[in-house]
This record gives sequence, C-alpha cells and structure tokens, in this order.
Amino acid sequence: MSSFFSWDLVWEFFPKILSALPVTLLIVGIATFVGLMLGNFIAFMRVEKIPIVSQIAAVFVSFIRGTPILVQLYIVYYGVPSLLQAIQIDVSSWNKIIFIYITYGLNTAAFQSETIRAAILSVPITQKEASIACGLTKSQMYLRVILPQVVRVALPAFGTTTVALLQDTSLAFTIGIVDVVGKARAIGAVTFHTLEGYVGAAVLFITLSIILERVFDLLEKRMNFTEAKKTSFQLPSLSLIKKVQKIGIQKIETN
Amino acid sequence: MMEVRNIQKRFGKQEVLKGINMEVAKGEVVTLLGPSGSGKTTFLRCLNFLERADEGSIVLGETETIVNKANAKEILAHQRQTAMVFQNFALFQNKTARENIVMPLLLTKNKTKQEAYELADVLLEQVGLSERQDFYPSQLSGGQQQRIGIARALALNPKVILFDEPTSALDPELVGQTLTLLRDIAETGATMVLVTHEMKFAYEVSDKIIFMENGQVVEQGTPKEVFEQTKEERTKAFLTRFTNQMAR
Amino acid sequence: MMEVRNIQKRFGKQEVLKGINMEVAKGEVVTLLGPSGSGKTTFLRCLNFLERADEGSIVLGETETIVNKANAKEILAHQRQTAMVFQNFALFQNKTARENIVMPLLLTKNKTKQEAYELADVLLEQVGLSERQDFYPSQLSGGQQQRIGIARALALNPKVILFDEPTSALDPELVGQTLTLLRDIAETGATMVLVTHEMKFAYEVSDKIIFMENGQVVEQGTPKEVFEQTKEERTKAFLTRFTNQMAR
Amino acid sequence: MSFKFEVMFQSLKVASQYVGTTLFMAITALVIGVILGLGIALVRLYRIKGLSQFFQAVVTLLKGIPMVLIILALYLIASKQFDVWAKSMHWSLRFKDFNMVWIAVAALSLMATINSSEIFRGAFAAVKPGQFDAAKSIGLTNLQTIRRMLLPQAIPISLPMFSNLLIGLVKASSLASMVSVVDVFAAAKITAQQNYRFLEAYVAVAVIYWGISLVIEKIVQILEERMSRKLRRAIL
Amino acid sequence: ATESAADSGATEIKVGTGNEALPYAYLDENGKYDGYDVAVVKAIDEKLTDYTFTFEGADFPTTLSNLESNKVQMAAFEYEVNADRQEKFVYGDAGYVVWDTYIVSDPDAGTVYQSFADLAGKKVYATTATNQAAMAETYLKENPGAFELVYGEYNNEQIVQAVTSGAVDATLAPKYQVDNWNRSFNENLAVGSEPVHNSDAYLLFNKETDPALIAAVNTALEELKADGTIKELSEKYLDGDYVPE
Ligand SMILES: Nc1ncnc2c1ncn2[C@@H]1O[C@H](COP(=O)(O)OP(=O)(O)OP(=O)(O)O)[C@@H](O)[C@H]1O
Ligand SMILES: Nc1ncnc2c1ncn2[C@@H]1O[C@H](COP(=O)(O)OP(=O)(O)OP(=O)(O)O)[C@@H](O)[C@H]1O
Ligand SMILES: [Mg+2]
Ligand SMILES: [Mg+2]
Repeated sequence: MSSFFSWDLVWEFFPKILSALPVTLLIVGIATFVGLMLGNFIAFMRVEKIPIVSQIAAVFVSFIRGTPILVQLYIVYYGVPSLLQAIQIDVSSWNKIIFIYITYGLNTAAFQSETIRAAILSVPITQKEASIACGLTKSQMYLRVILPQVVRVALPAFGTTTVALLQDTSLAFTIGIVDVVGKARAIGAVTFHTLEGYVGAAVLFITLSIILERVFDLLEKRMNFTEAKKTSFQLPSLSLIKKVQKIGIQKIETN
Repeated sequence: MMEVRNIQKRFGKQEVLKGINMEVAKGEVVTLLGPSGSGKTTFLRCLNFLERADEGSIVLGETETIVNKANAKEILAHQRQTAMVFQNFALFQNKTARENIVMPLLLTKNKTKQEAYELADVLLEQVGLSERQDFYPSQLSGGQQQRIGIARALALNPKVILFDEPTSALDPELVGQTLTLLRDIAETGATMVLVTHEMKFAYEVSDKIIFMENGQVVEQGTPKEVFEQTKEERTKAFLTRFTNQMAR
Repeated sequence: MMEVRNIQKRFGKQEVLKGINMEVAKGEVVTLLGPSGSGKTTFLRCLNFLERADEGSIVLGETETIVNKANAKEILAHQRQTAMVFQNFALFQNKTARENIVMPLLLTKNKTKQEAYELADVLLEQVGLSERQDFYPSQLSGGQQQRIGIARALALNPKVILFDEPTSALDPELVGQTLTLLRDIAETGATMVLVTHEMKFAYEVSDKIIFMENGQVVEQGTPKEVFEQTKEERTKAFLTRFTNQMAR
Repeated sequence: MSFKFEVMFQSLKVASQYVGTTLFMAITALVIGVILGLGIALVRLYRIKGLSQFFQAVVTLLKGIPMVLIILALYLIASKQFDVWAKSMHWSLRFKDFNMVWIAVAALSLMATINSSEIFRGAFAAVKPGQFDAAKSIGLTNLQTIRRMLLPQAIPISLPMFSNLLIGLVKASSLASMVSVVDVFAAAKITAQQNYRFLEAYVAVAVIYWGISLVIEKIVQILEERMSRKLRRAIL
Repeated sequence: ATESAADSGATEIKVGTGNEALPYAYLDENGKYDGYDVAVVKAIDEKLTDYTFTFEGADFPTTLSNLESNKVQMAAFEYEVNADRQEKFVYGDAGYVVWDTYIVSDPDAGTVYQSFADLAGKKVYATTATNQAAMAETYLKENPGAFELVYGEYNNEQIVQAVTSGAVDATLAPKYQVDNWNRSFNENLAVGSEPVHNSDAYLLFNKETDPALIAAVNTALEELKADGTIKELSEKYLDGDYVPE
C-alpha cells in the first residue's frame, strides 16, 4: 500500500483530527446523557407495562431502531422546525448542531432502553418484592434497588455502543458539522488520502476506548456488592445511647 | 385491627387458597401452621399484595381494601402499614446490612439521616450484628441475613408485621432471642402474623394459632386449644411429632 | 472414608475457619452444630471445593487432595464423589423439579435416559413431590424446593453427602420423614456430614457431633457425650434451650 | 417539502429485491459473531490465564477502530495481495472474480464478535452465584455447566441486546457499498441518481429496514416470552 | 460585499454547498469553505453590496433538501439542469462550469478507452448516485448489456487501486480528478481524448427567494464571465478553462 499509506501523513493529519475531537465528544456526551435518562425512562415504562405510555415507547423504540439515522436526522432537521413553525415557534436561529444532539440523543435512548430493559429483567424478583414489602414507591425501587444491580449486566454492552457512537457521529458531517470522522473525510477530500486520516481517528478512538474501559472496570468493581464497604456512616456514640433509652426495648441478653 | 375476608388465590388451574378468613386484634400474634405447600407463604404474600389474590378483602385499621379492585395508591398505602420478613431473606443485594435497614426508613418514613442511622444501630445491636453492619448480604451467613431481614421489618414500625419462617435459618440460641424480641415487640402493641415450623416457638409466642392445609383453615384457637385439645384428626397427625417431643 | 486436615479459610482479613480437623468413617453421620456465623456453611463449601480453602487437605477414599494445590481435574473428581444440599436450595432455575434430578444423572453418572427417569420418579415419590415434578423451582414452596434439593443429592449416590440445614424449610411432619429418609440412606452405607439447628434431629440421627464456634471446633463426641456429658461451658450455654426442652 | 409517493414506491420496489443480500450479510455476521463472541466471553468469565487478558485488550482495541477503516484496509490489502497469494497457492481464483460480499461480512463479523462478547459478559454477570454452586456440587464439568445452566439462563437475559445487535448489523451492512456490494441502501440510492430524489429513496430504505426490524423484534419477543417465563421468579 | 458589510445592514444570504467535493466545494485544512463553486459565489458577493453570502455545507442530497426547505436560499454545488429540479427550483441564467467526463483506465494494464462503445464486455466502476453513474446508466438503457457497471462508494485510494489492479477495467471521471490521482498516488492513469459527456452547472435558488436577489446574482455572474474573472478562477481551481459559453 506504499503510495496509499504513509505514516508521515498520519502524523501530519493527526493534530487536525484531534482538533475535531471536542465536537465528537460533545455529541457523544450529550447523546449518552439523553440516551441514559430517556432510555431508563422507556425501559421502566416497558417493564412496568404502564398503559399507553409503554405502547408509545414500544413504537418509538421500534421506529428509531428500525430506520436509518439519516432519515431520523431529516425528520428532526426538516420536520420538527416546520411543525414548530405551525405553532409559531421559530427555530431557524438555532444552531444546527442542536438537531444533531436531538437526533443522536433519541437514537441512543432507543438502543439503550433495550439494553437496560434486558438488564432490569435479570434482577431477581425477590429484590422487587423486598422493595414492595418495605413500602418503597416504584420510582424509589428503580432508583435505589434495581438500577444499581442493573449496572453490571448492562455495562459491557453499554460500553461497546458508546465507543461505537464515537465513530458514528459522522452523520453530523452531512449537514456540515465537522467531527473526528468528518475531519478525516474532509482531509481525504482535499488530499486524496483518506486512510491516514482514519488511522489517526482510530488512534483517538482506541485511546478513548481504553479510558472508558478503565472507568467501567472501576464501576463494575464498585457494583460488585460482594466486598464489605470500607467506609461507613458513623455517628457519635452518645446519641446512640440516648436513643437506646428512648426506644426502651431491652437489649437482649446473650446466653 | 386487621380482618381478612375470604381470600382466594389460584395459580393457573390450581387453587392454592380457597377462601381464608382471619381476624387479628391489635397487639395479637397469630401463627399459621400447616404442612409444606399448604399455602402459608402465598397467604402472607396476598396480605401484603405481593401476590394479588383473586377474591376477598383486607381490612386494616379503618380502611377496607377489596383485593381485586384496589388501585396502585391504595396498595402502596396498605404496604406502607405492613412489613414482611421473607423465608428467603430477600435483602437488597446492593446494600450493606446497615443500609438495608436505613434505606426504607429514609424513603418511606421521612426520617432524618441521623434518626435512621441511630435506629439502625440500635436494631443491629439487638440482633447482634453491629460488627457485620458494612457487609453485603452475599457475605453474610444464612442466620445473619435472616436477622437483618427481621431488623429491617422492625425498623419500619408497621401496623402489622408478617413473618415467613423467621427462625428457619437461626440456631437455637437465636431462636430463643428472637422469641424474646418478638414478645417485646408484641408488648409495644405491634401486631404480627407469622408462619413457622417451630412448634415450641408457636406455642410460646402466639395468641392464636391457625392450622392450614390445602389452602383451607382446618382448625384455629389459642395455642392451648389447638395443641392440647386438638379437635381435628388432621391437626393431631401433624402435631404428633411435637407433642411426642413435649411428652418426653 | 473421609479425613479433613487443618482446613483454614480467610475472607479478606477475617479468619472464618481456623484449622478444622474431622474424620468421618464410612456410613457415619457427622453433625456440625454451632451458632450463626460460626463457619459451618463455609466449612461444608470448602469440603466440596465450592470455596477453595487457603490451607489443609481432604482425604476421600484413597485419594488425598491438598486444597491449595488441587488442579481442575482433581477437583472435579472430588466433586463427583460428593453431593450437597444447600441452605438456599440452589436448584437449577431453568429446569423443572424432575429435570433437576435427571440432569446430573445423565451428565455425570452416564445413566441411560430410562434409568435416570426411573430413579428420579422413585425419589420424587419418596420426597412426596411426584405431583409437582414438572414445576419450575420458582413455582415451588420453600419446603418443596428443599426436598428436590435432597432428592437431587441422593440420586447421585455419592461417597459423601453434605447437608446444609436440610430441614430448615420443612414442617415437623416432613422433618420426621426426612429423618427417616436420612436414616435409611445411612443404612445403605452412605456417609453424611450435616449442619442443622434441629437439636433433636441431630441427637437422633448422628453418630458424631462436632460443636463449632468462631471457626474452631469447641467440642466433639457422640451425641450422648456432647448433649448429656457436655464438657465445655460454651457448648452447655448453646444447648441450654434444647436441654430445657427435653426436660419439660 | 414535496414528496412523490410514486418515486418512493419505485425505490421500494427496486430496493426490496436486495433484502436478501442485506439479510445474508447481517445474519452471517451475527452467527459468526455470536460463536466467536461467546468464546471470548467464556474465556473472560473463567479467567483463563493469558488468553483472558489478551482478549480483553483485543476487544478494547478493535472497539476503537472505525468499521470504515477496517473495510478500506481489507479491500486495499486484498486487492494488492490476494492475487499474489492465490498464485502461490495455485488457486485459480483472482481478486477480480472475488465476491466482495465476504469483505463486508468479515468486517461486520468483527463488529458482531465484539458486541456479542460484551453482551454475553453482561448476561453472565446476571447469573446468580448459587447456580454455579449447584453445578459444581453435582460435579458438572465446565462445558456441561455452560451448556446446561449458564447459556439457558444467560441467553434469555441477553435477547433484547442481541436484537439491538442484529438490527444494528442490518443497518451497518449498508457499508458494504464501500466495496461494491449492492444492498438495500445502495439500490435505493441508485434509483435516485437519475432524478436526485434522495428523500424518497431514504424513506423507501427506512420502510424496508423497519419492516426487517419488526420481524426481528417479533421473533425475539416470542423467544423472550418463551425462554424467560420460567426464570421470572428466580431466587438467589 | 466584504465581511464588514454585515454591519452595514446588508441582507444575509445562506448558500448551500459541499463539504468534500474537491475541487468545487470543500472544507480546507483550516475548516474554511473553498473550491471553485465557493470562489465563484465569493466573487459575486464582492460585487453585490446589498448582500452578504455565508456558506452552509452538506452532502449533495441534503443541500437540495436544505434549499427546498429554505434553510439556504441559494445553492452552488455543481447542479446540472434536470426536469425534476426545474419544477422545484429556479435555475440561474448562466452556467458557470462545464462538466466533461472522460473514461479513465490504466494503460499499463490494458488500453485507453475513447467512448462507451469501446467498453464492450468490460467492468466499469461508478460511484453510486453520481452524475457518472447516471450517464453510464443512460447509455446502458439504450445499449443493454454493453458493459458491466460496478457500483460502489469507493474512496480515492480504492478507485485507483481497483483500476490499476484490474478489478475493474475503467471508471469515469473529469480530467482534473485523474491528474490529482496520478499526483497523489504516483500512478499514470490515462483518459480518452474526447469526453463522453458534457453539461453545464448552474446556480440554484429556492422558489421563494427574492427575485431581486436572483436578478442581481445573474447580472453579476454575467459581468464576471465577461471580464474574465470566472476564467481565472477556473484556471486556478480546475487547471484549465472550463467556462461555458
Ligand atoms: N408461582 C406459582 N405457580 C404455581 N404454583 C405455585 C406458585 N407458587 C406457589 N405455588 C404452589 O402453591 C402451593 C402453596 O405454596 P406456598 O409457598 O404458599 O406453600 P407454604 O405453605 O409456604 O409451604 P412451605 O412450608 O413449604 O414454605 C404449593 O403447592 C406451590 O407449589
Ligand atoms: N464472601 C464472604 N465475605 C466475607 N465474609 C463472609 C463471606 N461469606 C461468609 N462470611 C462470613 O463468614 C462467617 C461464617 O459464615 P457461614 O455462612 O459459614 O456461617 P454459618 O455457620 O453457616 O452460619 P448460619 O448458621 O447463620 O448459616 C460469617 O460471619 C460470615 O459473615
Ligand atoms: Mg413457605
Ligand atoms: Mg449457614
């Protein structure tokens, strides 16, 4: 591939590629955030089979998963503004990257919701029963009991999708926003050398992938729940003694 | 205090509860006895709406809840006035022993952190697990998990506490202690329904005994009536081993 | 038959087993007693390599396995000669009651399908669950699951069966039956190590009693020696409730 | 915006003839990916020394390499080297006649392998330790444990994630146009090139993809209901 | 108008163009729009003090959609005349570039092809949804089975590799592009002596765009053509005079 590929060009292009990283990170960051919030909400609605909402959610997920993201971008980019115009809201002054955030946010939400749903279903029913018996509300149950146990199951799949998303934001380029892959393509268009730009992008993505993995490893360990906590909430013993007296139940004597 | 009317429950074609009636006065301890598979656990679960019975109603305090009509809000209100200790412990796997007690207090009783932690510490002390407070359930022995389950239920200070075999994983020493504990609780006016296979325990702690078989109440009365003046043949057969033991 | 030498086990900094020795002769029933958290379950788990002890060795039949050196093959061979009944039942959730018994027979004992199903049917009959054979564990009551666990272990006909609180979820009638069952098994020459909180059961079924506390053996001997000529104060205190009960 | 339904239907008609190609690539990749991914996940679950760390590194690395680069590199390498190899091996096959679908399938399989291995890893974490105890206590070998206990319990959990993956593969298979494979997406675009009615073509693609997804969803849903019913009340 | 004109109250006009269509419209190394089409529009901008033009890059179909939905009011992206588009948009009066497409091949591996007729039985690569693909299809419609059209979305590297390795026999491209390939990858691909297709590209407007703007742009472009500015730009960007009469 001598004439097609040279390391010199990789180094030459790399700073330019790197300069587009913030755009990519912002898109991925926002999409992941929206995806997690909305994805959790959708998963919750579907697992709990909340009438109407869960059907709407199912159609939404099916549509988003089933259609190319390009088509979704078209709907968001052209359809939504004209709809809003009909109700007298003018969004023409919005930065176009907002439409990219919305599109990727919705897209991520649909895919993540299925991952989260799968993980929720893997939590033993006894955990739900314990919450009910303690009188927790549904949302308390999800936030405090189910979700912490879901993390370990959902994390690996979540990690792959997130890294994949880094490479996928290139849709932004079709409407003129230059992310990492877009930059590689733009360079390719000017210099006729695409390979080197992509290699630079790959180096970036691999680095991010490694960082993300480290973070997830830590999370996974924390969510393991098989090792005693090191630190814990401690109270002054004085108040403890007072409380004992107040409650007035005798301490049970051993033996 | 609590009145249960005609609770029926089916799993598919199989009738597991065939119309159970029960009355529990405030501060009373009612024990359910009966052979394995007779529906005791299912009954307790119905009382707490973990399982929705097909028929019947439950009166708790002043409010009657008709089981097959209750909405989510009524059910939650009902559940907040009851607590349950599970046969399989059912502790929150992602919480330490102490957090298992603290969390429900913070979320359902509007306690301050300080109050919740203090109460938890007292209860941990009572069940003899202060040292293990920062362990996760998966690191605790069966008996230790059982005791955390009991402590969690007690912390909630509900109108009625439901116990499913609270002593099954406990050693004799702890059974004795738990007996004392339950009696103390009963004295503070709490009302309890419990399932146990420990006859001696049932005999000592209960105000009323209900003997179930095959999803039906066969016999009920005070411990004395049921154990010593047993009316039904079925109950007699069941109790043989215990009475033998007492006679030794 | 089985000899256990100096088994030690640590979880992090905490020493749970501090060097346990035990000898079990063929056909003998050895019972472990001890307060909650004393390490009984952990010890049984080490005997079956579910947990790998840090130190010690286990002799089974003619082969000695040094726990911290054993390779996968030796461990598997060891596990195939032992069976275990769990405190939390540990049935395969994706198999019906009957399949839970049949599967190990087909996979580890090279039985034909016919043989395996016949044996399973006999055992289901014995534990009184023929009717429930096609239920999944999640559809069975605690006692029913417990009995399937026992049947599964028995089906394997191992050199040693380890029982962890085999009667905790059983009602008195079944406790009686299980007692008879275990005795029958013992008579066929099977060797058993069991953990139980049922003193009467221990007294009646065991050839030897080992009293553990804090990861150490405090006292051991025949049931008579341990229960009636108790040497150690600690054991005496522990047994109080039972002896009270016997004395009634 | 004006939208011509006739144009869309025309695209739909042409593009739908390529559903076979698209499905072939996606499903082949899925099958390969599931097999290899399962292997990797098992190696990591059982912490096989060396291999486990090796796969962990490989997965992390491959995750970061864009599919486009992989396809490009495969194409360029194959087009330069294949004929040389083929000659030295005395094959009569030449790059010219080589079916490009396999380059796409190779790249998609890589994506499927990475995804599957991580999906399985998560699902394995959901199987309760007690179940492994049960398997060991009756002396099942590792293989037996995997086949009889682990997979039957992990697969129902992972099904929704696999439907994500398969749908993702269907969409990703449009990258095959990078190596001259005409799939649903490319076919629709070809119909648009005369009149530049791309919107209609995209909608046609969306309709086809959604149709495929609905079928996948339905199948997965049926499987899910069947497989996980018995596990719903699983304890410990 | 220059940049400062924005402050002086000139109307801002958004112009749709391409991101990666060298040499016509692309983002340069600094992320600025550059290329022949862009330069032409900039030249017009200079002349019109009442307007300032800003660029809005997208891909080819998206730019059309942008124009249709009035996200941009004008488009400069090598648009040729076609009936469908004439219905939806307003074309500028004058073409500003000719599109000459040649057959490209590797003389080392075979022959140089002059016309579609020479390609009988050969494999010809064209990128999906481009002019080249469309013209090949048109020829094939009249002469079914004349050659095998290989669709794809190749990168530059791939196209060159495909032609030199013999995976395909030829491809279609404008001359400047072939020169670029040869320069970038040290190859010596060749083109036929005559183009196989030519057409002109025009500016494109939204139907609702202010007629005054359209008129102003048309006049400005005529003037620029007349005074040779456009020819200069063509020579600068396209290495030759590609200005239509
Ligand atoms: N989900 C279910 N589906 C079908 N049958 C069930 C289900 N849950 C329980 N059963 C059946 O209902 C009957 C009553 O079960 P339950 O758990 O109430 O018994 P129990 O009295 O608590 O027994 P034990 O003393 O053994 O715990 C049993 O025969 C059991 O098999
Ligand atoms: N994974 C673990 N990590 C840390 N500590 C553990 C772990 N498993 C068990 N322990 C501790 O080891 C001790 C012994 O536990 P074990 O389960 O063997 O007790 P046991 O004698 O079976 O008690 P019980 O009668 O209550 O079942 C307990 O104090 C327990 O908290
Ligand atoms: Mg029960
Ligand atoms: Mg134990």
